[in-house]
Amino acid sequence: MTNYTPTEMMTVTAARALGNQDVCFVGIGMPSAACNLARLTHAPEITLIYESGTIGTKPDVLPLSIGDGELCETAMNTVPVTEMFRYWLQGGKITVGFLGAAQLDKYGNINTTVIGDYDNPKVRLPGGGGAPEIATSCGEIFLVMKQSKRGFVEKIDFVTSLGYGKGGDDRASYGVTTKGPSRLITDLCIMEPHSVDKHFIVTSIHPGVNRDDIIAATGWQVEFADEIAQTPVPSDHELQILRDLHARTNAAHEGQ
Amino acid sequence: MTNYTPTEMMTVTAARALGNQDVCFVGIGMPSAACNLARLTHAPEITLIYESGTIGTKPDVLPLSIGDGELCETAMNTVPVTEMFRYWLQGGKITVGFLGAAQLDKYGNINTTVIGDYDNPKVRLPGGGGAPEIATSCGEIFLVMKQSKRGFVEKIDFVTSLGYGKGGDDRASYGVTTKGPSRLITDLCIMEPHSVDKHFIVTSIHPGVNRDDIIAATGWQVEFADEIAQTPVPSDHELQILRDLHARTNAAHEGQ
Amino acid sequence: MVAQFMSLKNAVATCVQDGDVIAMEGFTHLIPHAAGHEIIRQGKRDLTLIRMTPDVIYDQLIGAGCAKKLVFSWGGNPGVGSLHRLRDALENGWPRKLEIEEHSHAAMANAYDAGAAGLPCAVFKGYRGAELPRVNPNIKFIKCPFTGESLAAVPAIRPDVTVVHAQKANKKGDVLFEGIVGVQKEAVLAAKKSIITVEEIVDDFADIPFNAVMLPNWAISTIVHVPGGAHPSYAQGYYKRDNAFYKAWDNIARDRDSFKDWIDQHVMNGGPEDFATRLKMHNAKAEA
Amino acid sequence: MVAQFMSLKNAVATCVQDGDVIAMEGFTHLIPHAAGHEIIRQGKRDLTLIRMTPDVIYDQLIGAGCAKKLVFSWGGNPGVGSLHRLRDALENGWPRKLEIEEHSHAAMANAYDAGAAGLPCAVFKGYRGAELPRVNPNIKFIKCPFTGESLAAVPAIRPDVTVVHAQKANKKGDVLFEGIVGVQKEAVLAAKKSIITVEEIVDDFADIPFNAVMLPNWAISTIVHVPGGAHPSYAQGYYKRDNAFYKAWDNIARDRDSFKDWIDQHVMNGGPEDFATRLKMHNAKAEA
Repeated sequence: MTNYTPTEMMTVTAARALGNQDVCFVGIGMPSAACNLARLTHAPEITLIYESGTIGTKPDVLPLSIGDGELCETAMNTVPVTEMFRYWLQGGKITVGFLGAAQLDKYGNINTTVIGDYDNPKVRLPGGGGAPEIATSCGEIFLVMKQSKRGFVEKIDFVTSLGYGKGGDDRASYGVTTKGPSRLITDLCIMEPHSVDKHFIVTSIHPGVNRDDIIAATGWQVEFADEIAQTPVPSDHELQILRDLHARTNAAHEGQ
Repeated sequence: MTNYTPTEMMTVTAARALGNQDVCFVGIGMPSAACNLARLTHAPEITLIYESGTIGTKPDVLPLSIGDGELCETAMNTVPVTEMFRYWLQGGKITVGFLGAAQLDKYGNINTTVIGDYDNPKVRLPGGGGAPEIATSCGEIFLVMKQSKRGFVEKIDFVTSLGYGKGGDDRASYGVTTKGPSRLITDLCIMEPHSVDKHFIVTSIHPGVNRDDIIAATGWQVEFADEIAQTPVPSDHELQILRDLHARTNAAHEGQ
Repeated sequence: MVAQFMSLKNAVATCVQDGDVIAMEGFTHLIPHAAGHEIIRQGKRDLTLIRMTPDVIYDQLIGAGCAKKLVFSWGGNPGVGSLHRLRDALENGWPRKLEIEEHSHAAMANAYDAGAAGLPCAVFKGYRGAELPRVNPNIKFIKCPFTGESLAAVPAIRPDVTVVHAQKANKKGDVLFEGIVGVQKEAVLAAKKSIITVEEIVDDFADIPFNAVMLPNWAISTIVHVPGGAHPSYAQGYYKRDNAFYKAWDNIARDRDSFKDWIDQHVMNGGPEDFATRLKMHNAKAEA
Repeated sequence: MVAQFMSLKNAVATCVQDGDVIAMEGFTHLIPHAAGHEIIRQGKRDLTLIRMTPDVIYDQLIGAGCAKKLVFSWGGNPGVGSLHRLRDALENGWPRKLEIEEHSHAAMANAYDAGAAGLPCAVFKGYRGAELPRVNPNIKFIKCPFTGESLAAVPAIRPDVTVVHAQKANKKGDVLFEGIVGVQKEAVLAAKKSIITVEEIVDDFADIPFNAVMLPNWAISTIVHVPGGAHPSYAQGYYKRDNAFYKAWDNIARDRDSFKDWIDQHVMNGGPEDFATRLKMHNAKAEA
C-alpha cells in the first residue's frame, strides 16, 4: 500500500508520537484521528480525554463534535466540564495536548481567533475554546497542521495560545512551567524547537517531499537541522486501520 | 402526656420553627433530632442537608456521626464535600443553619474552639468544623443550647463563628448579608435579637419556668420583651414521634 | 420556591425578559434547542447570551435578532465549520451589531463554577501569554497571597435565567442529568431563574446511583416536558446527535434568505411539539 | 506512573517517609484505619497530618507519637465527645508537643479542591467575623478585582501522600468510590503519591454509571486490597459503621495506659488481615 495522502502521512506520523503512557487531551478533527489511530495500533493503553469530560474513551467511530454520545458510552468515566478543566487539565494530569491553528508562527504561538484586527476582523474564527489553557497546562504540545504560506506566518494576527512567545525563555516568563510545543507535524515534515531560541527547525522530511516544497509552503524563513531524517512511511496496517476508522465514521455520520 | 424533659421541650420548640420550605444544614445531636422531628410531624417536605454531602436525606434513625450510611441511603442525592461547601452552603442555597456552642454571648457569637487562651487552652474543644461559614452563609441561624452560666457568658473566649459581632450593624461590616441568629432556643425559653442593637431578648418562656430561672442560668444581664409569650407545650404526638426516634436510634447504635 | 411544571410558552414568557442575561448550556449533549426556538418565537430582544460553545442554537438566536451581546469561548459548528449567522453579525452587523465578550473554555467553566459557588469571581491559572486579556477588560490578574504567583480572574457568571435540557424529572420536580453533563448544573445553580426542559417525567427516581448528577426541585424555577427538545443535539439514553442536521445547517445558515425561510418555517410556524416529530423522522432515517 | 498493587506493608514503606505531609481522608465513611495502623506499626515519625475531622484514626496516630503537626477543622469523636489523645497532646504535650494549623471545614474543602486543581491557594467566602485568622497566619484576605469584595484565601493542600479507602478497584487499577465521597478524590489528585486501600478487586467495572466517582489508574500510586480496612468506619455496600467501637474508644483513649495497651495489642501485634476478622466479629454482633 504505497499510496497514501499527505493527510494520512501527517496523521500516522502524529499517531506514532504517542505511547501507552500518554494521557492526551484530544481535539476534534485530525488530533482525534491520530490519537485513536495510536490507540488502535501501537498504544492500546493510551488514555484519551476530550474536553467534554470523557476520560479514557475508546470510540469506535470518530466524534463529529467534542461531546458525541460515543465518547461517553465508551469512556471509563465522564466528569463535569468544570472538573475537566480544573482538576484534570489545570491540575497537570495531561501529558500531551494536540493543537492546530489557523495561523502559526515559528515559535509555535497560535491564532484561532481572528484574521485581521480583533475589533474589525477580516475573518472571525471560532476562538480559543480550550486552547489557551491546553497550551500552557499539558506536559507538552503536539502541533498538527497542514503547511501553507497563509497558515505558517512570520507574525500571527492574534496570539490565542502561547507557544514559546518571543522565543528563548519567554514562555517561562509568563509563569508557565510546562514544555510547550515539542513537535510540529505537518503534511510535509516534522519540525522541532531549537534547543535555545525555540524557533522550529525541520528535523524530518516526509518521503517524496523536498526542501523547496517546505520553503514554498512556509511564511517564515525555514531552518533545516544539520541531520535530517526521512519520516518513515505509513505501514499497510496503519493505513488500513485509519481508513477503516474513517469509513466507519463517515457511515455513522451519514446515517445520523 | 404532660411529662416531658427540658431537652424534649427544647427539641420540640426548635422543630416547630421549621417549615416545609426550609432547606436546613443539620448538625449532629439536638439539631438532628429537631430537624427530623419536624420532618416526621408538620414538615414532611423539609429538605435536610448534612455537611457530609447528603441532600434531602430522610434517616429512619438519627446518625451518630455526620456521615452515617443511613444519611446517604435515604438521601435524594449525595455530593462531594467540596461541592457541599462551595455550591450549596456558600452558594446561598440553605435557608436555615442550626448551631450550638460551648460558649455563647448575647449577640449570638459562638465559641466551639477553646476555653482559655488559644495557645494554652484550659479546655481544647473540637473547633469550628462547618460553623464559621454556616454562621454567615445560611439565610438565618437557629441557635439551640441548654442554658447555663458557664455557657451563656458576657464575653466568649474565642469567636469561632460570627453572630451579630459587637451588635448593631457590626455583622454587615464583615461583608455578611445573611440574617444571622434569628432565634435562640434553650431548655428554658426562646430569645430573639433586638431589632436595632441585636442583643438577645427573651420573647417566650417555656411552661413551668420563671424569670429567675432564666436569670440564674445566664451569664449576661437578661432582657425580657415587653410582651412575653408562653411557649406551647409539646403535643403527645410530637413527644411520641421524638421518643420513638430516639428509641430506634439507641437500638440501632447499640446493635452496631 | 419549588420548581413549577409549565408549558414551554409559559416558562419562557414568565422567566425571560427583554434585556436579560441568559445562559443556555449543554456541551454538545442536551442542548435546549426547543427552548431556543420559543425565545425566538416570542421575539425576545436585547438578550445577553452566554454559552461556552455558541453553536447552532445561538446561530439561530443571533440570526433572528434576539441578541445584543454574546459571551462565549468557542463559536463554531463543531466538526463542520463556521457559524455563518454569528460571523455575519460580527463581520457585517447583520441583523444588528453584536457585542462580544470572549473567553477561553477554562475561564467560562471556572466562571460558572464561581457563580454556582456564590463567589464574585473565579481565580484560575489561565490566559498565560495569551492575547485575550488585551481585548477583554473582564480578564484581570491577581497575586496569590502566599506564593506571589500571578493568577487570572474573571467575573462569576450569574445569569438572570439559565436554560438547560435534561433527561428526567420526577413528579416532585427533581432533575437528573446523565452522560456528558457539561456545566449545566453549575449554570442552573448560578442563575436567578431556570428553565429545564426534560425528555421524560417519571413518578420517582428508583434505583439511581447515590452520586448521580441531580438538581433538587427547590433549586429550579420551572420544568417543561419537551420530548426531543434537544434535537439536533442528543439525549443520552433517548436519541443520538443528528450530525446530518449540523452539516445541513452550514448551507441553511450561509445565506440570509435561506436562514430566514428556515426560521419562518420551523420556528415561527412551529412549536415545541414539533421536536418529538422531528425526532421520529431522524430516528426513522437513522434506521433506514 | 500507573497504579501498582502491593501489600499494605510495602505501600506504606514505599510511599511514607518520616517528616512527610500526609492526608488521610474519608468523611465518617471509608476512613483508612488499616493504613493508619500500618503507619503506627512502621514507627513513622514527625508527620504533618492533614484531615478535616481528625477523629479516632488520628487520635491513634497522635497518641502513638507519629505526628509533629496537625492540620484540621474539627477534632472530636463525632456524637461521642473529645479525642482524648489529641487533647492530651495539645493540653499536656503528651507523648510530644503537637503543632496545629486550624481551619474551618469550608477552608479545608476549598484547599483540597485547590490542590486538585493545581492552584497555589483557594479563594472563598469564609472566616467573616471569625477569630481563626488571628491565630492562623495561613489565612489571608484578598480583594475581588471586579467588585472589591474581601475574600478569604488559604494555601492549597498538596500532601506528599494521600491515603484513602475505597470500595472497589478493577484489575487495571481504576478505583470506584460510592456513597459519601467526602474529599477523597480531591485529596488523591492533590497529592504527589497516594495509597488507596480497597474492599474488593474486581475484573472490571461493568455497568457502573457514566458519572460515577472514580480515579483512573494513572492518577494513583499504589492500591492495596484490605477487606474491612475502614473499620470501625464503614464501607457503603459492605459493612456498617461500628458505632459501638467509637463509643468504646472514649474509654480506651481517656487513659494513657489503656491507650498504649490497646495500641500494643491491636496495632503493634496486629496486621491488615485483622480487619477482615474484626469485621466478622462486628457483623456477628450486629446480627446477634
